Amino acid sequence: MIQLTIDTNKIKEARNYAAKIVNSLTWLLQDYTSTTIERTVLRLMGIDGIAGDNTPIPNLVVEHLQQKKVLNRGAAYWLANAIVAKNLSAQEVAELVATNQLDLTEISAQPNQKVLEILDKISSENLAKIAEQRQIRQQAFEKYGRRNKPAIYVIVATGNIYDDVVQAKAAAREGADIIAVIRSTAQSLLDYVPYGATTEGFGGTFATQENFRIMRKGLDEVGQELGKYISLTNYASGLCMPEISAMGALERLDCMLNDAMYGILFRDINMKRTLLDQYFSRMINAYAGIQIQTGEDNYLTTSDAIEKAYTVTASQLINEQFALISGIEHKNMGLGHAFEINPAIENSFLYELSHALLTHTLFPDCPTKYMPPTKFATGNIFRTYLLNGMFNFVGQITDQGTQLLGMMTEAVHTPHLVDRALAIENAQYVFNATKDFKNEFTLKPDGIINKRAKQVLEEATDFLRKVSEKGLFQAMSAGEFADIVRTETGGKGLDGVLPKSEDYLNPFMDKMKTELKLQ
Amino acid sequence: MIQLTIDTNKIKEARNYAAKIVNSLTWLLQDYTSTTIERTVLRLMGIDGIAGDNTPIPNLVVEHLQQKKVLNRGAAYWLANAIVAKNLSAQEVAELVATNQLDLTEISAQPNQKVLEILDKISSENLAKIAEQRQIRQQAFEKYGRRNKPAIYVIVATGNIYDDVVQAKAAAREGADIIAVIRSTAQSLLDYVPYGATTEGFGGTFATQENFRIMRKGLDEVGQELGKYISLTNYASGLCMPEISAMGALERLDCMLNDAMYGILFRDINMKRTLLDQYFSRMINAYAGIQIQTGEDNYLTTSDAIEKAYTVTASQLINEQFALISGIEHKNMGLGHAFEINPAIENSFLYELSHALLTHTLFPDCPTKYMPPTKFATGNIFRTYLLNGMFNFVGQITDQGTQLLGMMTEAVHTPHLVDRALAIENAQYVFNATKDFKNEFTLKPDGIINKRAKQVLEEATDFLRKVSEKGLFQAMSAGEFADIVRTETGGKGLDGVLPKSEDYLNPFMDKMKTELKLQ
Amino acid sequence: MSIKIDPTKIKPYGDSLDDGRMQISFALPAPADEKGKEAARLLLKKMGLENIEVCYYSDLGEGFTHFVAYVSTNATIDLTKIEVKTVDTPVMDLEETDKFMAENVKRKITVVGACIESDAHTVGIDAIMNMKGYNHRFGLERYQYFRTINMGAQVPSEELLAKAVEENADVVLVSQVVTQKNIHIRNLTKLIELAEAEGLRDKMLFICGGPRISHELAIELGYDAGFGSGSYATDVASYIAFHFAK
Amino acid sequence: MSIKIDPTKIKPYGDSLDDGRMQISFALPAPADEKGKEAARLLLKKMGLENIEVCYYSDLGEGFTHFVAYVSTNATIDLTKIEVKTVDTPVMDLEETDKFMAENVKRKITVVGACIESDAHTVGIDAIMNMKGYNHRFGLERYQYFRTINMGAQVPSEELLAKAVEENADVVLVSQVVTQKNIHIRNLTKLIELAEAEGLRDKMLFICGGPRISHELAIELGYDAGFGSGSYATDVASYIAFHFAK
Ligand code: B12
Ligand code: B12
Ligand SMILES: Cc1ncc(COP(=O)(O)O)c(C=O)c1O
Ligand SMILES: Cc1ncc(COP(=O)(O)O)c(C=O)c1O
Repeated sequence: MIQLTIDTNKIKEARNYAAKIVNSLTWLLQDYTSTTIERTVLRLMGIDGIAGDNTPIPNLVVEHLQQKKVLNRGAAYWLANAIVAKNLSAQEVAELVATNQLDLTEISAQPNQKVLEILDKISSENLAKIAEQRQIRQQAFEKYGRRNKPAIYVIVATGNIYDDVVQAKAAAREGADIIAVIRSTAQSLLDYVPYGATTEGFGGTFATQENFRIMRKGLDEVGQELGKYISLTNYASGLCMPEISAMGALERLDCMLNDAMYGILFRDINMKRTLLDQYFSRMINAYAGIQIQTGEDNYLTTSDAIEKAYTVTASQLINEQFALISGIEHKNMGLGHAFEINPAIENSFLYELSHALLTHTLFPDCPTKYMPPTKFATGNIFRTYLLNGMFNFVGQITDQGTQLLGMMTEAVHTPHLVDRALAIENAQYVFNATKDFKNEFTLKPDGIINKRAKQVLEEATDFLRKVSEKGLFQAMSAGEFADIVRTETGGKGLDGVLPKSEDYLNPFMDKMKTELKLQ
Repeated sequence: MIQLTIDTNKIKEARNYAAKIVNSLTWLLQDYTSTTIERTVLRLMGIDGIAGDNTPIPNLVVEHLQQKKVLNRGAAYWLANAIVAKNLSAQEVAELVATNQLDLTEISAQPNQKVLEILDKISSENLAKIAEQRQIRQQAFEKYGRRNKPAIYVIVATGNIYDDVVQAKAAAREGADIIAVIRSTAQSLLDYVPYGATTEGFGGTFATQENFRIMRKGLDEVGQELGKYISLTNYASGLCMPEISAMGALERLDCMLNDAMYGILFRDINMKRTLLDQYFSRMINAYAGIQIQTGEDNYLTTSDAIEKAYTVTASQLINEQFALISGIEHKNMGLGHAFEINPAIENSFLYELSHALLTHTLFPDCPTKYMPPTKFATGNIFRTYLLNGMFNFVGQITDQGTQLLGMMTEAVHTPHLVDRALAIENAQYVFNATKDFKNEFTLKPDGIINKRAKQVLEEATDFLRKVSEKGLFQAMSAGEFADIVRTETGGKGLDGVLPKSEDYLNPFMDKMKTELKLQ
Repeated sequence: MSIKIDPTKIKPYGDSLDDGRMQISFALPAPADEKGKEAARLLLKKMGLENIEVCYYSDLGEGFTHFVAYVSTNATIDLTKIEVKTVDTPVMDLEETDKFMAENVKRKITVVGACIESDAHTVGIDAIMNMKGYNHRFGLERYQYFRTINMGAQVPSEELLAKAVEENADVVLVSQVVTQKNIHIRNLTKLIELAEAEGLRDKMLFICGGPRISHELAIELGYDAGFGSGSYATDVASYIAFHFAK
Repeated sequence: MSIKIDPTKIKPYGDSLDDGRMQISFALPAPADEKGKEAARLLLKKMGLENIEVCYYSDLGEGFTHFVAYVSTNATIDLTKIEVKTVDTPVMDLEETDKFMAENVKRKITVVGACIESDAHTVGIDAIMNMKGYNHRFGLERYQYFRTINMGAQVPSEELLAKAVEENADVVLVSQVVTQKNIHIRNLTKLIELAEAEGLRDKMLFICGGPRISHELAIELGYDAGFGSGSYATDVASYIAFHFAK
């Protein structure tokens, strides 16, 4: 490997500030819940389907409890109470609530013992389903061999899940390791998860459990044919983070875009809401053995990639700490970064290389996720194809975990079948042709690359120190992140945040915490 | 710079064998002349134009002398004798001969003194023209700054000199440093140089003096506009090597494809003929300050680039020695090599890099000419564009003198306007983005790259030793070069080789030798 | 002699005048073999193209094949007859605009802007409106005679118009970057129809922008002006300044 | 449900069934601005294309501009009706051919080959004829029942035919690689016309090959067979073996 000459104490210092930032939020993560978390609990209890105006039943049940002002005891308790009282299944109870045939708060309180027993049973049964998916994945990797490194990650985004499957299968045949089904533009701000198979989306396809299932099936088919396990990923982001994670866990997604702060900064979602949601969301991913991936590339689509390189590093360190407290192991932390420097800059390639090496140096055990050039794509498909090649080169020689392939039609449209095939060919050529390049060279300690990496780490450390002193919320309110001002009471979804009551129940979180050895 | 760890004694050994090979050919180079050399002498005396069946007058005069069996005294003598006798200009005499109105052998021998005087005058005057062009070039470089390194070299090849000028000017505006007008497929086996402006060629445009002039004018125009000296090159190869060099010297070409052995191996031209022709041809280039460029890439279009890498090195060393005895300085030796390894081979990029570094290490003072991938171009223009980018990367980090840009439409057609523009954009991006890459790294002494370079040098040394023992002609007859069998008496153009008589005269060669300090 | 182009009959150019050469790349649901290649060739022929050279094909899986071809077209265009609607006010720099507005407008112009509906690509509108600007050109916020309110991403048309009314806006700026399935046309049309319905259309200047927006398209959709890729605050500021000077 | 393709009406595919999407790149003698872009758009429209998106343009100098566009075509092709002439003899490997010829041909077949006229690209014909072959398939020279004479580069048609007569050839192999301005068609036609004039056409098998040669084109030009890119000695040997077995 090409090694940076970086003082490990410097790294420790930065990491400590990040830990401090994250640990100061225990009050929020332990004492609050959100409507999304409660909907997730319902989904994990096996509740699915829609009612009325095509609204998902989990939403209807949670709205009911919110309206009755009893949600802070946890949806699990109310459901279990009704199940015990009525001797119905969770789904049956939920359907009655959703169709206004049952008021959960009107059912008399059942013996606590019984309620806990039924919750134990339901949660065990349903967590077992997730565990089973985890095992199927594990066995498949054992049978077919581990994922390539860098893994070839491509997106499909036709808007129509059936077209998506065609494109995904074709990509798998060409060599893709991970398929991401990009979500339709508007989904992340929906406070519910759409239902069923969908065939219309803009710049992406809606994330629904049925769509997950359809795609998983398609990939399992093609994977079997190829003798290779094809991974699937989607986006646990927006207003429904943990719900998507739960769906993904049940339908055997293998990775999940799941950033701790993306929603706050780039979707103007309330910070409490996002942080709560990501906490549970990541715990589910941890339990399901799903690799999370973070979105540090986003900083560089809005800010300059040289000037603001340190924001990437800082965010990676914060994301790492948030992931740790949710039980995600380093081997499942796909921390993000990107190749977004203006290609017209002298030595731009050296800076890109430096940044990628820094990421690798800070997170040697993480399957880092490397994002392609997008901002300086112009519609000149030939030039973009070349930029993608240079990006693939950096990915290979810096040992990235996942290479999200650039598309030559960046700045034009979401990828066509041909674009994706050419992107895979590009990566395969570069990866193979430069396979041992990284073992051939020693980096000069005082060169541009090392100097740059040191500078970025220093800037990140300074920044993290400042944030740790101020507190994360205050720093965000002061626009310290990506020049974007977000306040504790601003943003979407704050109305879905509520304190837990003393007798709050969430058997899934409890069990997962135990299994993941978290406090 | 990235440095190979190579024993300088090894390099010396290889170079000594090459010198031995070349020096054993003195008998040929000193005691023989060729029809082409004599035509060149006539051209240098100012003779031009066509007669009869569109045959160049130099050809008609030389044929006349050959027919009369007196060519071995040198065409210069016969012309001068007639000039003195008839008091006509060289051109006037030649026209009379060409139209069968004058038999040079029928003119009585004029006083030797007079003949030598007139030859001295004519050769001085005409060499002065070449010297003047050399000076114009030199002044332009002084005024506008030296050529970029790697110089961006692109070809134009429409078949029509006027289209060529449009394409060349556009290329210059986009950043080209050197324009090569590729020759029509069939020209190299013509035993004369076509005349005048031409508008029809296949895969190239005929090399004629008028075409040289038209293109030179176009490039001077656009160069002035851009504040940059745009270089022009063509091919001194085939059956008319020195004639083309003379035309190039007069019309201020700046580089010249001029390989010592290409004609023998790849055009089946007789070896004596080619070696004689290149000797004089290179002397003219040396005198004119024209950079020669060699064609080692050709070995790799017919043979495997890994298996036969040593043939490139061996040929470079032989070309160097031939260049030296013609008076070419290292700074004007554009020794060739190529990026032609099958891209599907693991670590192909490392081998390419190794080969390019080896060339740079052996010839640190030469503006080496690096040729793009062609053999493995498939018509997939996107892939080829990327391969060209990787090639440009190697060119930049190994400090090549001239980068002959690859075209994305290699394997499809000779470059369109768009292809060339995209190729230049490719090179400019890569050159700029990786500018200081070479100063960032130290090469591991025992890595793939160093090992490979050592192996190639060793193979080349062994090969050169064998050839030096056998003799060049014998080695060629045994198919040692590129598996191609060429015999001393085979190939085209042997009938144009003749021994000089005792009283042979070639004032141009004599003067140039003196000025170039050759024996 | 030299090559001569007739501007009334321009044609694509590969390497010889009027050769009509073009490069085409596409996928077909056809096999990756001679038959598929023939299908590709026939398709191009049916499109009226000539000298068809299918120079590459490759199996994409799932029954699709990628083809790359070079072809010649016979179509020509009369360049002298082409008219494009472009914003034709002169472009002034920041200082010039400040000065021009001080002399000719003499009051602050209120500008309300947003990325509307499903679109969250704020970089473009930020480039125009925010202090920092883009490529070393400051945004409208930095100008002396603009008061700017940038509402950011995914703003419903209704909210944008409400804000414009509330702030007594002179100018409404709308950005649309996502164009998949013409969603930008849909969104832009929705906004302008709402504005008309509410009687606001003629009370304010409506300007849209985005990478696939041209002035021509903007006019067609009922806007006053449109700005595409590579436009700067200077362009927009000058246009607005001249408008309110009249 | 899944996407369903109608083979009688296939169309280019971008990312949705029958979207007809294609990528086009070309140069026009037009300015690098909105007007040039409009010229490009109108040209594509005139070619019958729809949903034209000119996504990039760049100045090439000398009055030319490069355009990249995505467009939709309405053209469709009936895949079920396409017939291509392809060499349809089964392909055997070296040993199989040797055995087959031992049993069914029972004599050495003489093959004379060359790159004719202006063409000097010998790698292709060498790949077919010479011992070494290509991509781990030996050439005809290595086969038991072929006697091969490879004349190399730039052989005039007259010389090739003279040699064929002299050697009593059963098969003539011709390679053509350069296709600029259809020079390969010219050269191949010249050879076959000469062969006819000399009464040789039906006495020998005439086979041509090269990257732009298809069996179909070969037949059209009067040859017995044609082999394109990626053909091997195995293909040619099998074809010849079957021919002489009949
Ligand atoms: C950055 C970026 C993002 C960022 C946006 C961050 C942000 N805060 O803006 C993030 C990561 C969030 C993002 C998300 C998505 N993106 Co996006 N994104 C881009 C990207 C890489 C750059 C866009 C950009 O910032 N350009 C730089 C600015 C300065 O240029 P501009 O927008 O053209 O603006 C200039 C002019 O157009 C004009 N202008 C623009 N607006 C206005 C307004 C007015 C009034 C005026 C006068 C002028 C004007 O002036 C500006 C300065 O010159 C492009 C690809 C590309 N290279 O273009 C894809 C791209 C636009 N995204 C795309 C897609 C599909 C998405 C997603 C839908 C993906 C998904 N399914 O999740 C989401 C959707 C989010 C949403 N709801 O809209 C597609 C759109 C495809 C299409 N043609 O429809 C693109 C083209 C990428 C691709 N090839 O697929 N994206
Ligand atoms: C190598 C090469 C050369 C070498 C040739 C060396 C040699 N001894 O062959 C050299 C350097 C000499 C050369 C010179 C030129 N070349 Co060249 N060359 C190439 C190159 C890079 C590779 C060709 C090759 O060897 N392919 C590998 C072989 C194995 O493939 P193949 O020829 O297709 O053969 C296979 C099949 O077609 C078939 N086949 C071929 N022949 C036959 C015959 C029979 C009977 C059968 C059954 C099958 C068969 O079987 C083979 C095995 O599968 C191509 C670009 C490319 N990547 O294709 C350009 C290319 C062919 N050359 C080109 C040009 C223009 C030239 C020159 C004219 C340039 C110039 N102006 O100087 C000269 C002309 C020389 C001449 N008189 O012909 C152009 C042709 C453009 C066109 N479409 O017309 C190309 C496409 C490059 C380009 N993009 O411009 N070239
Ligand atoms: C971290 C992260 N999450 C999610 C998304 C998807 O966006 P949204 O959640 O708004 O659909 C992205 C898109 O780039 C992202 O980077
Ligand atoms: C060294 C050298 N000379 C000359 C040529 C041009 O070929 P010809 O002289 O046959 O026209 C080439 C072409 O690649 C070459 O490499």
